[in-house]
Amino acid sequence: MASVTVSHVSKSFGDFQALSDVSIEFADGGFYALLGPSGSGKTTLLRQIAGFSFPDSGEIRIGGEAVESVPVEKRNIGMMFQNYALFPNMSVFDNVAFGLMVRDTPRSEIKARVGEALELVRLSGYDERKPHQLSGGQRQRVALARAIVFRPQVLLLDEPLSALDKALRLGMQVELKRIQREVGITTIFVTHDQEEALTLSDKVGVLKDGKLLQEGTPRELYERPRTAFAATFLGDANLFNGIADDGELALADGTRLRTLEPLARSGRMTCAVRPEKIAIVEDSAQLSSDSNVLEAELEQTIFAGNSLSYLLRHGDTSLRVFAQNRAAADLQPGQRVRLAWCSADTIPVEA
Amino acid sequence: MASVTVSHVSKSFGDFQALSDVSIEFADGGFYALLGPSGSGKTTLLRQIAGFSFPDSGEIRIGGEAVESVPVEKRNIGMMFQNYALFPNMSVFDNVAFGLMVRDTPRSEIKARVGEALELVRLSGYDERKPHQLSGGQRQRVALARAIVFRPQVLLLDEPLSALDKALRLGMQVELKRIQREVGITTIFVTHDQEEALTLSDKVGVLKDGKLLQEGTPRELYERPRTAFAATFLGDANLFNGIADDGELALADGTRLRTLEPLARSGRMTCAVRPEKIAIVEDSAQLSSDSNVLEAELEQTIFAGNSLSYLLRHGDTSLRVFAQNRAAADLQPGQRVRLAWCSADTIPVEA
Amino acid sequence: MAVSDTTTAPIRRHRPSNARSILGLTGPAYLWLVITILLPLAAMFYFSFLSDVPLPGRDWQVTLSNYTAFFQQDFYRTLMLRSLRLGFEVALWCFVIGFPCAYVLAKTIKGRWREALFLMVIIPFWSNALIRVFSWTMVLRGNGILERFLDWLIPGFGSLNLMFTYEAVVIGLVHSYLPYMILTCYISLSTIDDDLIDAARSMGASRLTVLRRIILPLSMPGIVAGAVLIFVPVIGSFMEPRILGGREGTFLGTVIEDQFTSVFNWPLGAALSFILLACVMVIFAVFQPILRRAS
Amino acid sequence: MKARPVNLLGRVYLGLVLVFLYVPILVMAAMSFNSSQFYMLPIDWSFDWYVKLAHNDRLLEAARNSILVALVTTVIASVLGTAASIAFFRYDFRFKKVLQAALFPPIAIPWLITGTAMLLFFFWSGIGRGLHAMILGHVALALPYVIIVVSARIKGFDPDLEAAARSLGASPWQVIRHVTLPYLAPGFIAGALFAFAVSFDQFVISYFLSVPGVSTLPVEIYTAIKKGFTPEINAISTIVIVFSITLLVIVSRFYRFGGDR
Amino acid sequence: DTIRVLNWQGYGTDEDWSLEKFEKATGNTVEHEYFNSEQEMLTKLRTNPGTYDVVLINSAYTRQAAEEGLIQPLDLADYPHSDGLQPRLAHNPNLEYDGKLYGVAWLWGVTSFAINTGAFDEKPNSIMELWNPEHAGRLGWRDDAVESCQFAALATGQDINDPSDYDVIRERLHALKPQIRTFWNSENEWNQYMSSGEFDLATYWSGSAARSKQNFGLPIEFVVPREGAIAWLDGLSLPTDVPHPEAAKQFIDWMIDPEFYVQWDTEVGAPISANEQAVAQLPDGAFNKQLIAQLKEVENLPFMGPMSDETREKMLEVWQETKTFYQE
Ligand SMILES: Nc1ncnc2c1ncn2[C@@H]1O[C@H](COP(=O)(O)OP(=O)(O)OP(=O)(O)O)[C@@H](O)[C@H]1O
Ligand SMILES: Nc1ncnc2c1ncn2[C@@H]1O[C@H](COP(=O)(O)OP(=O)(O)OP(=O)(O)O)[C@@H](O)[C@H]1O
Ligand SMILES: [Mg+2]
Ligand SMILES: [Mg+2]
Repeated sequence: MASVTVSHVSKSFGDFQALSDVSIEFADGGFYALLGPSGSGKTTLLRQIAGFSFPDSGEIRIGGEAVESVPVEKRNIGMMFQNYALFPNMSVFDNVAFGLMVRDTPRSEIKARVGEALELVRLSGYDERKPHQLSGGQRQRVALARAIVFRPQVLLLDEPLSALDKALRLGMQVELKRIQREVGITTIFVTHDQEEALTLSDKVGVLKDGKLLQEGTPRELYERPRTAFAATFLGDANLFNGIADDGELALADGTRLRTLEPLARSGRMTCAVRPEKIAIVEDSAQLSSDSNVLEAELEQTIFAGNSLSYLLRHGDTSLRVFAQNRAAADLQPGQRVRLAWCSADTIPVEA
Repeated sequence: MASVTVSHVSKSFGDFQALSDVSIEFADGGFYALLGPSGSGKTTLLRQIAGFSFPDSGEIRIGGEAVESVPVEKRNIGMMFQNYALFPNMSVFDNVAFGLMVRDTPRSEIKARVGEALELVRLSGYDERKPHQLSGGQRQRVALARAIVFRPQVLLLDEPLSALDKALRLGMQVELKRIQREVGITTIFVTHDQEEALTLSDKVGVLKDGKLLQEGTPRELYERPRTAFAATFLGDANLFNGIADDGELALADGTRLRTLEPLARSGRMTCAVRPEKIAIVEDSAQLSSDSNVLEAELEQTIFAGNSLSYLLRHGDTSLRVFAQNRAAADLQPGQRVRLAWCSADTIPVEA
Repeated sequence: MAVSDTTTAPIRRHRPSNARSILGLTGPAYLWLVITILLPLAAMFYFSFLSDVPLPGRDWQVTLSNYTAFFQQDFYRTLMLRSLRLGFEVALWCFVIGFPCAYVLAKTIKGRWREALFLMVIIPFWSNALIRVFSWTMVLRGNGILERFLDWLIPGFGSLNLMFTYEAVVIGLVHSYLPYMILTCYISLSTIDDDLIDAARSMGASRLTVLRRIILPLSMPGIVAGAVLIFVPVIGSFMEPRILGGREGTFLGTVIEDQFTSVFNWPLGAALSFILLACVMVIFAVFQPILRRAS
Repeated sequence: MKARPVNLLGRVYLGLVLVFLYVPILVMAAMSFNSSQFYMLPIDWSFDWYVKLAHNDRLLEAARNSILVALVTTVIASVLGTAASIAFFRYDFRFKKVLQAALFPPIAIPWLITGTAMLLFFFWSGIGRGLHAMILGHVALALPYVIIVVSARIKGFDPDLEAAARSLGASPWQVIRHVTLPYLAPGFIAGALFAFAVSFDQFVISYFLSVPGVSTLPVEIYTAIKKGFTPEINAISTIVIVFSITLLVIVSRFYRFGGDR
Repeated sequence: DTIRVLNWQGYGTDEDWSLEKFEKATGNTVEHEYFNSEQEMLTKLRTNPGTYDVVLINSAYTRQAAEEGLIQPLDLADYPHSDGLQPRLAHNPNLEYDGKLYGVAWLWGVTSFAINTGAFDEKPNSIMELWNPEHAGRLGWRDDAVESCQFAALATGQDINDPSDYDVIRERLHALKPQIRTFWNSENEWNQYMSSGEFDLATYWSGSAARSKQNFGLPIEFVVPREGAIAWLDGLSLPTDVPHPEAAKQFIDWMIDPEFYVQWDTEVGAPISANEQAVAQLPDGAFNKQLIAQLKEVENLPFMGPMSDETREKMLEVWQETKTFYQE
């Protein structure tokens, strides 16, 4: 297997800077999730790694070798395209078998391994279909099977599961993880599904406007986002703007919020609080001493299956609070409630 | 605007039955989510409604008129394709403007409305790009803008937001809902995002293998799934198989589970319990009298951002329990815990 | 790319009918073809069963002798095979030379240059065929332009003796028909999504495999179109063979021409033409399943 | 993007093929400046043939007719042929194979025979001869070319694009104009160029169908070679080619049809 | 009136200076339509009745055209210059059908061969020179079935219009295989090939030889072999529905006018006029005068005559078979 090193890579399309000075180290055998808003350069980065196009500046190394010196087909990379790029003239079987066929795998082994791969993506029995006879999700699974069947050294997955229903997606996630563990494939995948990114990956990187904003383990990123953008992009966050004063954050209305560690800087500051960290408390007795407390008015309750979202307002800040759909309080819009959360959950971020 | 009535529609591709005897009533101005596993016939159904292909049997009416008698272009339907189907030769602006242009809208109005639509999908400034110069998510948004800009009577959206990051998706959801409310467009949309389906729609239908399994309001479907499939497909569910005895469900190990209403039938039965309904209790004092209680062994804890998932085992049943990532108990794999939930949350389902 | 099933569905009841659209779209073209070509040719076909042209003052009766003549005279068959071989060789050379050219045009040249080159390829076509052939005689003949050029390049090169040979005919015809292949291949190649090529390469396919498994099958419609537009006219051609082939330039096309121009034997000429046509159709009928599978 | 050696090789190859294609054209042009009527080498440079040409009304008129007929043919044949190919692509119908097979005779039967047959038929049916008859004949000859070429292009078309356009409210005509045709552009253009070439270079049919005094360039050339062939013909061909190149290069500056990217 | 003439291109009737003179004299203008083969000429006559005023017909085809009713009988009295016509030609049986005259004899000449003077020390005088292995690969041959068979017939002493032994003819033609460099089809090609040195000798027409030599200065000599040559006679005829009979007659008369002929032959080069007076007025040393002198010496000067379709088809078959044999 092979580690992938991206160093100081920039890439423009005409005037448009799609990647600027991105450096990431993808560890050998690691599972790396690339996150970022639409248009942030994720696909562009994958394409540079695969070697379909070349960075304007910077360098990419796979297993220590500079990619430019190795033609695409010698790199042993499995890439799954965002738009699948299935071969329209070939059956599902032939599409999946392609990577094996070009490696001169014996016929019988191809058969066995393609069968396995199709079973893995739950498409046994679809061997003879042509891509245009498949549904969107089925195509996506063929593309996935095609990319993994030949056990590449590096696997690049561009939103591999976006067209699948939850059940299938969970199944595929487990399989992907299993393969990656068993074979130790260095896997880089792009996803918009937060949960997927957080549960699957060893490491997560957040791209924005072609720049790498932050990287770290899922937990690090989630619990300690460095910027307001990272906080809101990965998971949800309530942002409180105020002025650091005496180690605490003073809001406009005078409420003071304590943070895990007293704020070092002074001046304008932003703190983020995850909506699921906030509780709606009825009696103050429950509050521990290091809680932040805030009064707010309920505007709307949104039902979201396993959880409820409360939209609230405190002054001119909109707030969002999650409550697990178990014994959630039955609140009416307009009602004033009291919110409380641990000071440790109040994270200072860059605006 | 127009209600859409699908009655007894069947459609085969060769031997393959993609839709069988599907009947759905889409209310005028309603927001209807179509759910179903990959390959269940969702796209096929949308295509029949749009009139791109015709059912083998059954009938589709839009606003009371049989669709077959009206050519596609006269139906005033906005359809967003799963693969976008953007016109490759046209700029983003022209793609979006197309529906207006063919309606002979004055140039200045086109400009204004396309500008609005592009702003809505956050693509202002991309007017002159060609589709191949866009990222996947940007293309999807162009397709969305194109489908809504001319305010059709009926809007058919095939996974309209699947390629977008969460923040954008939420934004689009709000906009979609707003437009649908303001203009009263009958909207039918396919999604794999549960939360999206549950939060946005007035009504949800679940398709499986070309058959309509259940429909109802999101809450109905979530809280009272009729089948084990519906329960696990929409949201997560722990399934308990047992024998109905004296109104209660007797599991293999003798544990008896009470349900909201005593079970009427006897014989083998399945009950579903949502993972978020189950609490891990430390002292039995907290338990109310109508709780079901079960002992289980923790196997794994999975971090998923705003919640934690506990995977547990009770006999040979795997169980899953969610806990909001707030003050979740810190448990070790192997530890035996006690699970408890309301008898009202124990839903009898068809296997 | 999905489901174009509109038409394959069994027609069970009243549907917005396709028949009108089909008629509207194909009608004008085929009406035109029927009136100006197919009917006249049908008359010719009828003549091919007559013993003489049915004109006042001539005796004629219905006969098969024009067709049997083809099978009685050995030389017709020899010439037919020779013509088929010529058609095949010219089409093959056009493919070998033209396909890479189309590929370069479609896949590596970008922007305005591509349009300009696309047009440059076809313009030679607009010069008169006869003049083109005469120009070739200038180039190929002994001590002609080609020999002089080679002699300048490699002093003491000597003589090629290309003129009035089968090869000269092939060169002239390849030149005349090459643009067909380049353009038809180009238009097919330009529909291939570059991602498919990237995808194949990322899976480890060498350039050759990509060519064989992805590019060739996907550009098959263009290759076939080009082959049809070359093979078919070449086997009936007479001008290039006559002028460039000299003594070697006798083919079925020239023989048919003779029947019309030097003897007034339309029936035999027509019969030979229709045998040629039948041959073409049989060849394509035989090849069609193979081509279908390839693409 | 960095220049790859393979690309460079491709360009060189393309250049060589263009040289091959243009060799006879260049020879033709060179001979139009050669005062020797029999293409004698070495070239004795002169403008004689151009001067002669300027006085040769017959040839100039023929050139005009040729261009006229070719243009009309191109327009009609490309429109009708494209329509037919769209039908072949969109629909499956019983006679499709027959209709497709019907394209073979016009290409496979030597033009001489087709021409004779046309002459007889037009005479018999009262269509007669003249430019109108030539146009009738040329369009019919060009149609198979257009249909075959456009069909080759249309094979890669995603029918969902048409569906999308229709769902957006485009009438069948608007669908064709805004969606199908732009996609077909390279095929359509190639078809049109073929149609033009077929007509512009068509001598047999024109020859049979021309009336005295109204002939076309190929007819003039064809008859001329029997006796008084002169490099005036090279001269006018050279003018036509140079003119076309200029025109088309200008067109390609302003209009893109070579594909989507 | 404007009359329409159907003829080969560049074959006398369409000389600009002549048409000017004719217009000045009679007020009639002339338009041309050309054909490339006799068959085509007949087809055009058949399919365009009432279009043409004057048509040139090789006397070998005159009878067929008359038979089909394409042309009308004519009276030499309408043509003042016809009194100069050589009687043998004016009343050549090939121009007559059913006892009536259908064509005004205009030009005649012979088909034989010409040599490149650079390749010969002395001018040959036998037709067998065509088969001389010294000229292997240096012979130009017209790709014409009838003419080819007629050469072979001449060489083997048979009737050129109805040979009796095709096997002998075939054998002769097959024997040409090593000789032939290429086929030629038009005078223009002939000139090109000859001038670029492709041929040592090539079959040719006398009138064209005159032009090639005089006008274009090619180093050639026309050979009339002692075995004989193929003579041919072209006549001018009036189509059945001639639209402008008077003008047409005036034009035909102008064509046999010595004034026209002399200028044509000297300035351009022409075959031999059927009008003896016209030939007599040619300057001494003129190609055609010399030719006539030579022709007097040959044993045999058969004219190409009408041929049955069977004969023509047989000749074509033999020729095509021969050409196929050349390919092997
Ligand atoms: N042209 C076709 N020929 C044969 N089968 C087809 C064709 N088109 C679709 N199908 C099959 O019909 C079924 C339903 O397809 P459809 O596209 O409606 O699925 P879907 O519900 O939209 O799935 P997804 O969520 O994956 O897009 C699938 O199993 C698919 O394989
Ligand atoms: N060929 C191109 N020409 C110009 N701009 C381009 C081109 N390809 C991509 N871009 C731009 O580069 C940016 C990054 O594109 P990229 O496809 O990498 O985004 P992405 O992160 O994959 O987004 P998504 O999640 O929507 O797929 C986008 O803003 C896109 O518009
Ligand atoms: Mg992307
Ligand atoms: Mg779908």
